[in-house]
Formats: sequence, structure tokens, C-alpha cells
Amino acid sequence: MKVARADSKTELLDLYRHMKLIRVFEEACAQQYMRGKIRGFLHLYIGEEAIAAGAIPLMQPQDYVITHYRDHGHALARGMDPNAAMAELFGRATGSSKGKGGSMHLMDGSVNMMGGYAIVGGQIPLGVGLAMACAHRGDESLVLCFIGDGALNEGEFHEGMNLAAIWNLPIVIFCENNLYGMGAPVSEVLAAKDIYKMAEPYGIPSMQIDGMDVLAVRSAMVEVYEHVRSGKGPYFVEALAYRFRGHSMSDPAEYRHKDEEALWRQRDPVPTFHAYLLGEEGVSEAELDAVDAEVDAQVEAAVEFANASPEPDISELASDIIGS
Amino acid sequence: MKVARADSKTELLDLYRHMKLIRVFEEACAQQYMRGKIRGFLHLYIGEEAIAAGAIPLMQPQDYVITHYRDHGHALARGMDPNAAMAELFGRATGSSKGKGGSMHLMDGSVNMMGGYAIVGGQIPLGVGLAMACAHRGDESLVLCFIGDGALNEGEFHEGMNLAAIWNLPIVIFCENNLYGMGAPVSEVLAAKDIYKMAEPYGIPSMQIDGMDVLAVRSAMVEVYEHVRSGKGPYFVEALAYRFRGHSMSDPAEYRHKDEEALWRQRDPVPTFHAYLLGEEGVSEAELDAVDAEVDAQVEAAVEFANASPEPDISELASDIIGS
Amino acid sequence: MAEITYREAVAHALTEALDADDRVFIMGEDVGAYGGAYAVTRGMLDKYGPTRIREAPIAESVFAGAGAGAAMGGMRPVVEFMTINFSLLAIDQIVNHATKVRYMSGGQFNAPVIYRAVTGGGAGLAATHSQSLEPWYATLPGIHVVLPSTPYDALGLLREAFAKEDPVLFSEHALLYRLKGEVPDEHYTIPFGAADVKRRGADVTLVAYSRMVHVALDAAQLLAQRGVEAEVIDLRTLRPLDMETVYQSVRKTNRVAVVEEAWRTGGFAAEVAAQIQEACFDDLDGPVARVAGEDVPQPYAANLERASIPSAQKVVDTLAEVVGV
Amino acid sequence: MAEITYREAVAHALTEALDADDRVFIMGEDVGAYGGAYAVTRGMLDKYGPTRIREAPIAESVFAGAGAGAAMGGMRPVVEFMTINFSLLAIDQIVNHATKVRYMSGGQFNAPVIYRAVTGGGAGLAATHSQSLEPWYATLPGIHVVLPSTPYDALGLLREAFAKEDPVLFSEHALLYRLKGEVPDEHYTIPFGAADVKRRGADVTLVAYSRMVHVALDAAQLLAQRGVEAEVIDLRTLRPLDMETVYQSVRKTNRVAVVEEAWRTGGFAAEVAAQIQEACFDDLDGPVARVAGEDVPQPYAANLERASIPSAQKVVDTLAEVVGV
Ligand SMILES: Cc1ncc(C[n+]2csc(CCOP(=O)(O)OP(=O)(O)O)c2C)c(N)n1
Ligand SMILES: Cc1ncc(C[n+]2csc(CCOP(=O)(O)OP(=O)(O)O)c2C)c(N)n1
Ligand SMILES: [Mg+2]
Ligand SMILES: [Mg+2]
Repeated sequence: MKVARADSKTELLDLYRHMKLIRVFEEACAQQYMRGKIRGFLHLYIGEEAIAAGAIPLMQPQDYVITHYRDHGHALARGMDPNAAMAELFGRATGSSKGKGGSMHLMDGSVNMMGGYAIVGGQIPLGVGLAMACAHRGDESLVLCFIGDGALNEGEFHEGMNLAAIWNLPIVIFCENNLYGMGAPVSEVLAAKDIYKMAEPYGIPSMQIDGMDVLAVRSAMVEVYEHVRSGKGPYFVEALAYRFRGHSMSDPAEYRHKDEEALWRQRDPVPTFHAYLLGEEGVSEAELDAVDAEVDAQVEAAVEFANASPEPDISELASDIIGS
Repeated sequence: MKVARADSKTELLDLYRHMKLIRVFEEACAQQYMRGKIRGFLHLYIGEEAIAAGAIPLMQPQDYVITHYRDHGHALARGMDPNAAMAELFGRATGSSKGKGGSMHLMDGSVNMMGGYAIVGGQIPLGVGLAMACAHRGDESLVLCFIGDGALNEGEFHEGMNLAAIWNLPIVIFCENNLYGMGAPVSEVLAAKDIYKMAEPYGIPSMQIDGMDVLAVRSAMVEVYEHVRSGKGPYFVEALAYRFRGHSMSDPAEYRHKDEEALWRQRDPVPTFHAYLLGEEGVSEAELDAVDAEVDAQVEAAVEFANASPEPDISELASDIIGS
Repeated sequence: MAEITYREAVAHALTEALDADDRVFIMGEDVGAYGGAYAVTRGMLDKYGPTRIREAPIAESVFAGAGAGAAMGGMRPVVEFMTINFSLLAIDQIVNHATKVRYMSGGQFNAPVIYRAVTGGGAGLAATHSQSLEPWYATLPGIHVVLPSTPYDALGLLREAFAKEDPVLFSEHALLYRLKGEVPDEHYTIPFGAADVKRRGADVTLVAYSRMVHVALDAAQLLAQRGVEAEVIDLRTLRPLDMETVYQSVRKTNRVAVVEEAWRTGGFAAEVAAQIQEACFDDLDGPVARVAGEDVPQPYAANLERASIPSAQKVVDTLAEVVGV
Repeated sequence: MAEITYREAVAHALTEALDADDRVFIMGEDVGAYGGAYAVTRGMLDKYGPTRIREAPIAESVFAGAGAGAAMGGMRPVVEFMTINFSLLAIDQIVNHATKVRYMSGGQFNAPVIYRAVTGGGAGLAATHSQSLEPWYATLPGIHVVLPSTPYDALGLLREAFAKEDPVLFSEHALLYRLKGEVPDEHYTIPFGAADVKRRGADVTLVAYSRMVHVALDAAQLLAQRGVEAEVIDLRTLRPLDMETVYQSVRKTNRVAVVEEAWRTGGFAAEVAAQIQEACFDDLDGPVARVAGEDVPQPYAANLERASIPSAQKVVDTLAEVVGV
């Protein structure tokens, strides 16, 4: 684990808090799905928390985050209210999108969380366009655009990398490589051996990082954002990670080896960072317990809030289609 | 100019004949377009003849050629009857597609000329599929799929390269880099500095060749076809060339420098090879004149044939849509 | 006679074709180890191996076009889009290539590829994953568009698809996979362009396809309680389209509604309605009614989603309002 | 009043917008040095520079989506597809992203991007380059679909497009660019959803849009020679759709045909016909007729191509046959 002594204890605890919030939130989602409170597809971020926690909280308010359908972690790390997020998953009027978008489309304009998009690769063109808007404003803002390894297969990845490069746009294309699309291992469907090297033909700088290590992610992203903000154009990041659950709630993930899973679970970013804080950073059990308790309460409250919220009024069916 | 002593005089004269036929055919097309005999878009291959002549005639009958809309040269080099080709451009019943396809869609099943496709990049997926059929047959056949530099921008290029690579398909993706799309110089719209290196991430071998030198093209392709036929998978070729005319007949090509044009015209593949045959290969003026005369007669006959041919019967409007 | 599910019917026809013809192969995302997003190809990878069950990258355009190209080269590919929504990424390959190559080549080439694509909403998947886009495909010359509503039809129509010499869009409804139905033990096929009368009735005609056939049948039940006997016609294929069966019914009932899950505006129900009033103008007691999906992106929330999709009650209400039944 | 061409009208509205608002930019293939495939943006690169006139790679999907993304970020992009045919490569970005983001975000976001796309056939470009795909776009919730038929309408409607807060498909017809017409010197705009009566007449109604308005007007001339006065209605926008103006006319004439260049099966004329018979059932003397593009890939040969597109004579013949005029 990369050590980042520069970070204050408060900052370190914040990183932990972000990861833990995501973990507990996702576990609650799974539970509520089993209870029939959440419908449709539910893609959990469990196992990948270090990426969102490491990359997102150090962004600026005017920056944009845009991502795929496995978006709960990104939304929470960006500051979306867990109540609004959970209510959205419940399809309630108090949801971040009034219950119209659901799990795969978490959006919150108040924190420039531009969404969750459920078409694989579909967020890339939008992200590139948001970066054009950033460049126009000239305020050093940037776009962090998450994609899965599966999106590397879509032509839009190529088109997006090319456009970002030729127009020197302030965007980070960030590949969360969790080794699988749905059931297809990356090695079976992608010719490239080294994903981060796919940026080479475009002349876009890139790096591969350890997506299970929140401090590694964070320190890499400090560098990446600096590069992009200084007007040097896009960056491509590949983070290695693992989703501990199936692709979605309906997937038992039988296509994976139990050994492989076990190996990755040993590197679970949440307990690993917990142990690190205790052992190397002099954080006390009590301090960590306090965060845990706080997060548990927050998520419990979110579930209660969602549960108590009304369904959207039927008049919402035909609103928000065309503006004035 | 690469010397290929192995080639017999007959072979050399054949290469010349191929190039010259294309040149004269294309000039006749331009003329017939001005006379209103040919409608729509007309994209001439003048300047790029060395590619078709160098790459196509040495293919096997069971191989497939598939290409973009600048397809006359490829069709003729593959052996399409100039009469049928010209009649197609005239929109006549005797055309290769009964006048239904036109200039951008020259197709001839009798010589596995699978077409001319007018959607930039659209032929790549089809070519990949044809290569799957070749692989299934197991007869060492292959696909030669031409694309323009403009098609490199489309996502389908990336998708096609990836699929060809992971399935180890017998296909040559051949980029005719004539430095421009319509009016856009490659350097302005494509991030990659070296086109042939775009194959690297896919693990596909590639080379850049001189597309103005018919012998260079030919000897490179001997090697490329051998590689592909031996089951080693796809190959990517970039040939540098120049179209001497505008993008289509309606384009005065004002976006190009006259100096640049002049420079490339000095390397005109047809007279260059003519001079080479005279000077280095001991071919006589008379032998070359004979080819010229033959080709002139052939094209003149094609124009007459097309001109004398009837329009398609109106019943053709609704035929060839769905088979039995 | 055996009772099988809609899912089994599709899988059965695929297996038969794989067994009968080594030019048949299946290509799509997660058709291999995962067994298909809707479990239709489960077990096939083990049985047929990876060149016949081709696990494709998430790259719809290239594998859809490769299906057409392989078909042009003599193969009989089945291309699976996880859902019809994702076919949008490949639609140029279908519109401008697969469906046009026969015509543009003057009949020299053809592309007998079967595109399977799950259609329909109602599963809580929100706007991007719940569309019924088959009306778009039905506008295209050069393709067959097939939407089975029962296991029997799914098996018979998919068998027929393998006999066709041109592209077929074979669109299964996400919510029908568990539907059970009888199929005969003897081999049978169902011709394209033959609508099926799923229920006889003399008072009003309901025209539908895919899952909406069942909604229409439910509506017919409700109507029967009031003594109104509805005839329910399942179009089964939108292209070719059998309007003759519809006209015969309308000439008898004089009243008709078309039920469709797709957006109302510009849906295929408009085409059916336009044709009915052209052909049966003097037979109609009232306008041709349409009961269709609301013109909204499909919402996620359960109550809104429900309101966006035609229900039996809505069919009954519309009939009362528009047709006066 | 000045007389300008349809091309000039479009260019004029673009220039005004570029001058008025620095968030406006144009992005598309060959919009720069080449001046646009149909010469609409000629000279603009020199005047506005390369960040406002963005020369895009041939990569429709990313630049269409980037237009939507930039719009979400506060810009006012104009995305030019050389022709509507190529928009198929980008249609997922339009269908699943640009038109849905307002709804899926519960009204938080919107994407005011103008997609310009040349539509129509008849120029000898064969099947892939001659399609009229606007009926597809007109089925989509969350977009405005605009098809001007005259310089006056093009200018007024494109100005209006810049005032909209959602995606607009602004589709120009390839064969209208040289059409001349008067436009007032004073600033004006034309609201969306307001059909225009291009010719008054009491005997029969012809409904059309884009180039077919001129075919309908030619047909009206032919009919007038026989003493039949046709009313010609230009829909101008398919979404929003002004049917009230159509109904009023039909209630007067009792006879109507819809003229459209797109394929007949599943075209927008079907929607218009379906709505007319729903609303005006008792006013109609005969069925709503449709005169539309033949259901074939557009052929290259001149005589076949001509036969595939509605002509004035065909309008007259269809009226005689179907409507009995
Ligand atoms: C265009 C498109 N094709 C297919 C799908 C179905 N699908 C949803 S998620 C997924 C796998 C994506 O894998 P990856 O990008 O690696 O993301 P991960 O789920 O691993 O985070 C697929 C195929 C889709 N949503 N969109
Ligand atoms: C998908 C698509 N987009 C745009 C066009 C319009 N178009 C036709 S040719 C062309 C330029 C292609 O350039 P290139 O691939 O380099 O081929 P070249 O003409 O130079 O041989 C463009 C943009 C098209 N036909 N298809
Ligand atoms: Mg993945
Ligand atoms: Mg080029």
C-alpha cells in the first residue's frame, strides 16, 4: 500500500468514511432488492469502493462526474444524498430523479453528478461534450468519465479517445477493469493485452493503477488532475479491481473461479484500509467505530426515508419530457 | 522503386494493363459525368491505381474483395467486366447490379467482388463476417477489406480490428491513406501519428507501404497474404497514396495546396511504371503502346455498350428485395 | 404434445438448427459461459463449442455486420442482441447493409442472418432498456420482422426463419419467457405473413402482436363478462404483414382496436389503422382505435411504468370511448 | 423583403446565432475548410475560427453525443450530419441519451442541441444515401422534429430552434437548397407545432411536409385545371404536431390525402392518417389516402428512382383512385 503521509488524519478518515458508506449502502440495496423494494437491474459496487473514494472526493465542485450503470459508488462519493439515492432506487417521488431514472441512472445536478448511463459506452460521447463545455468556460474544470472494461469494446471508446485527443479536451477516461463484462472475461473479448496501453495510438498519457488501494488511487489522481487542469489534454487511467458480487443481483457468477474470488477478497479495500489506518496511521478503534456507526445510521435512515416516501404522482408520467 | 525481378515480362505488362485500364476508365467516367450520363456522386480512383493493381490481381478466386465507395479501381482489378461496370454507372439494365447500385456499390458475385459500400467504415463488419465464412470453409481463402483514412475515425474500425484479432480471422484490413477524407486532412481529425501503428494494441501485425509504387504494393502483399493464409490471423496495411481529383466530381478540392498536388503528381503511378518498364525492364514502346491501344478500345467499347443499353424495366423497382 | 416455455421453444429451434446445419452459429454478448442474458443459450457452449457459440465483445455494430457478412459468405448466423435497445448501436449495419445488399447487388448477394432481440418493457429497467423498437424495423424493405406471442408460435416461426434467404428480426418479449404452452411432437413450421386468430368473436376485433396479444385476450375476457365477444388477431409477423385476416374480421365486427406496446406516435398500430380504414372504410361503425404505449420515455417507478404500458382495462376503456363498444 | 435561397436561409440563421451567443458552435464533418457537404457553412471557418466551427472526424456517434454533452454543460451546439442516413451511426446517442436525459434526471438536466441532417432522395445517390428517416425521429418523446419546405420557414424555424431547451432535429431537404423565396427584413420566428396552409382550397386537403409540399402544390395545380381546389397544408414540424389545422381543413373538404417521401409502410403519413380518421371519422367522404415513397431501397437508375418517389401525377392518380376526387 502506497503511503501518503501528507494526508491528515481527518482526510484519511474521510476516505474510509466514503468507502464504508458505499459498502453499507450497497449491502442495504441487496437486502432491499431481496425484499422486493428495489426492482429491475441492480449492479452493486461492492469490492470497487477504493476507486470512487480515491478518485472523486478530491475533485472540484465545478468538475463533472459521468459514469456507467454501476453508479451508486460514484454518486455517493460525489456527495449525492444517500436518502435521495435510496429513494431513487425505491422508485419514489423523493428520489434524486423523482423515481424516474432508477439504479442505473443516478443523477444529481447539485453536485455535478451527470449520471449513470445504462448503454455500455454511451456516457463517453456525453463526457467528451461536457469536457468541451469545461474548455469553453476556461475555469480549469474537468470531466471524470468512468467506463467498464466492457466499454473498451464499443466503437465509441475509440471515437471518444480520438476526439478528446485532437481537441485536447480536459477529460479523464477512467476504466474500472474488474476483469469481466457480464460473464465474459476481458481476455476473451478484448485483443489488447494491456488496457492502459490502448491510449498510445492517440498520444494520450495513461497509467495502470491498483484499484483496490484507495491511497494509490488518490495519489495517482492528484497527478492526473493536475495534468488535465494545466491544459495538457486528456488522460486515460486503468484501475484493476474486482466486483465481489455477480454482475447484477440475478447473476450467481458461475463463470468465475471461487479461487480467483477468494484471492481478490483477501484484498477487500474496506477492511484492508481499516487495518492500515489502525496499524500504520495511529487511528484508534474508537475513531473507526464512530465512522462505522455514523455510516450505519445514515444508511438505515436512507432506507427508512425511501420506505416512507410516496410513489411519484401519476402526473409525473408525462412531465420532464420537453421544457418550456 | 522496389525491383521484383522474379516477375516475368507478361506479369509486369499485366500490372501496367491493370493500372492503365483503371486510369482510362476513370477518365471516361469523368467525361460521361460531365455529359450527364452518370449521375449522383462519382468518386474517381485516379492517382491510386497502383494499390488496386498491386494488391488484387494476385489474389485467389475464392478470396473476397470488399471496399468503400471509391470502388471502380478495385472492381476492375478484380476482373469485373468494364462493360458491366460502365453500364452500372449509367444506371442501365446491363449493369453489374442491373443499374440498381450505381457507382458507390459495384458488386460482382462472379469474381467475389463483394462491393462497394457507401457508408464510411460500413464494409468493415461485413468484411469481418466474410472472413468468418472463409475460416469456416477452411480453404485458405481470405478477405481483402479496403478502407479510406476517413474510416479510421469510425468506431467500427476499432470494433472490426478487435474482432478480427480475437477470432484470428483471415482478413487484411487495407487502409488507402490518401491524406484526406473529403476536405479534412488526416492530421486534423485523427490523433494517431502513424496509422499503421494503430494495429499495435490489437496485436495485429502491420506495415506502411508506398501506394504509388505498384511493385512495392505487390511484393508487400505477397508477404501479407502468405501470413494470413497460413492461419496467423489478420493483417493491417497502410498504403500512402493521393487522389489527383477532388473527393467527388463536384469538389474542386480548394482545401489542398497546389504545391502538394504537384509533388504527388510527379509520382503518378501510371507514367512512373511506364518509364520503369521502358528503362529498367526492357519492355518496348511498342509493347506498351499495344496495351494502351487495347485498353482504350476496351473503355471505348464499355462506354458504347453502356450507352446502347436500355434502362432497367420498371418491374425491377420492386424486385430483388426479398428472395423466395 | 409437450408443454414447454417460450424460452424453451426458442432454445429448441436454435438447437435443431445447430444440429442440422454446420453453417449455423450463434454470436452475441454472453451467449457462452453466461448462457445468454435471458438464459436462452444456456448449455450450448458446452455442447457446440466456441466457434459455433461465439462470445462476442460488447460491440453490437461489428457483430451485427459480421453476421450479415458471414451470411453473404454462405453461413447461417444467428446474432443475439441482448435487447432490441442495443440494436440501435448496430442499426446502420442492418438498415444500410444487411437489408440492402440484395437490392444494391441486383439480386447477386443476400444476407440470411437472424437477428434475435428482446423487446418490450415492464421489468423496471427504465427508459433506455424498455423500448419496443420493432415498428422501426417493420418500415424496412428487405427484412422479415417476427414477434411471437406463444411457445407454439415461437418454435414454428423461428424454424421458418432458418428457411429464409434474407435477414430476419426475431424479437422475443422479455416478459414472455416463462409462458408455457403446448407444442406438437411432430415437426411443424409457421409461414411468415399469416396472422393468427387467437380468439373468435363477432362483436369487435382486437389486433395485436407479441405480449399485447395476451393483454388483448385479457381484455376479451373482461368484455365477455359484459356479453361482448372480441376476436383477437395476432399479427405474428409485421413484415410480411397479413392484413387480409384483419379485414375479414373487421368486415364481420365493424369495430376494431389495435393494441401495441410501442410508443403511440408513429407506432406500427398507426400503419395497421391506416390500412384498415383504407380497405374497410365502408365497413367501419367508428374509427379504428389505438391502444398503445404512452409517448414517454419509460419511467422507472413501478406505478408510472404500469401507467405507460397498455393494460386490459385500458383496452376496454378505449373501446368504450373511441369505438363505442 | 429580400429573396434568398433555402441554403442562405439556413446559413443566415446559423450566423445570427453564432453572432448572438458565444455558447453556440457548429460541429460536423467537413463543416470547416470544405464549407459543408451542401455548402451551408461556407466561409464560417474563416469568420469564426476552428473552436466555433468544429471540423469533426467521421465519427457520428461521438460528435452527436458530444453535442448533447456540451449542451448539458451549458453550450448550444449545432451538430451537422452530412445526411440523415449517417445519423443511424449516432442514433443511440440521440434516442437513449439526448432525448432521455431530461426525463431520466427528473428534469434536472436537458440537452438543447440542434441536429441538422439533410433528408430525402432523388439525387441519384442510391439506397444508402437517399433515405427519409424523419418518421423514426418523430416517434421519440423528448425531441422536436422540424422539416422546412421554404426559405421563409427555414429561417423562422431555425431561429426558433435556438430558443428551445431540448434536442431539435432540423432536417433540410437535399433538393430544396436552391429554392428561392421572400423573407421579411424584420426579425421573425415561427413557432413549432403550427402547420401552415400553403394553399387554400375547399375541395380536398393535401397534407405534406418538406419537399413533398411542393409536389402537393404541383398536384393542386393539376387538380385546379379540372376545377378541383385543393388545400395544401405544410405540417412544418412533425413533433410537436399540429393536427387541429388539418382537422379544420378536413371538416371543410371531407377528403384528404397525406403525401410523404418516406417509405409508405410505417411512415409518418400513417400516423397522420390514423389521427385524422380518429378525429374526423364522421366528416370523411372516403378513406384517408396516402401517397408515399415506394417500399423499396431507393434504386440508382434514374427511371427507377423517379418511380420510387411521389410525384404530382401520382398524387392526382391516388386521389382519383382512393378518395374519388
Ligand atoms: C450497448 C449495450 N450493450 C449491452 C448491454 C448489456 N450489458 C449491461 S452491463 C454489460 C457488461 C458491461 O461490463 P463492463 O463495462 O466491464 O462493466 P462492469 O459491469 O464490469 O462494471 C452488458 C453487456 C448494455 N447495457 N449496453
Ligand atoms: C458514415 C458516413 N459518414 C459520412 C459520409 C460522407 N462521406 C463520404 S466519403 C467521406 C470521406 C471519406 O474519406 P476516406 O475514408 O479517407 O476515403 P477517400 O474518399 O479519401 O477515398 C465522407 C465524410 C459517409 N458516406 N458515411
Ligand atoms: Mg467489467
Ligand atoms: Mg482519404
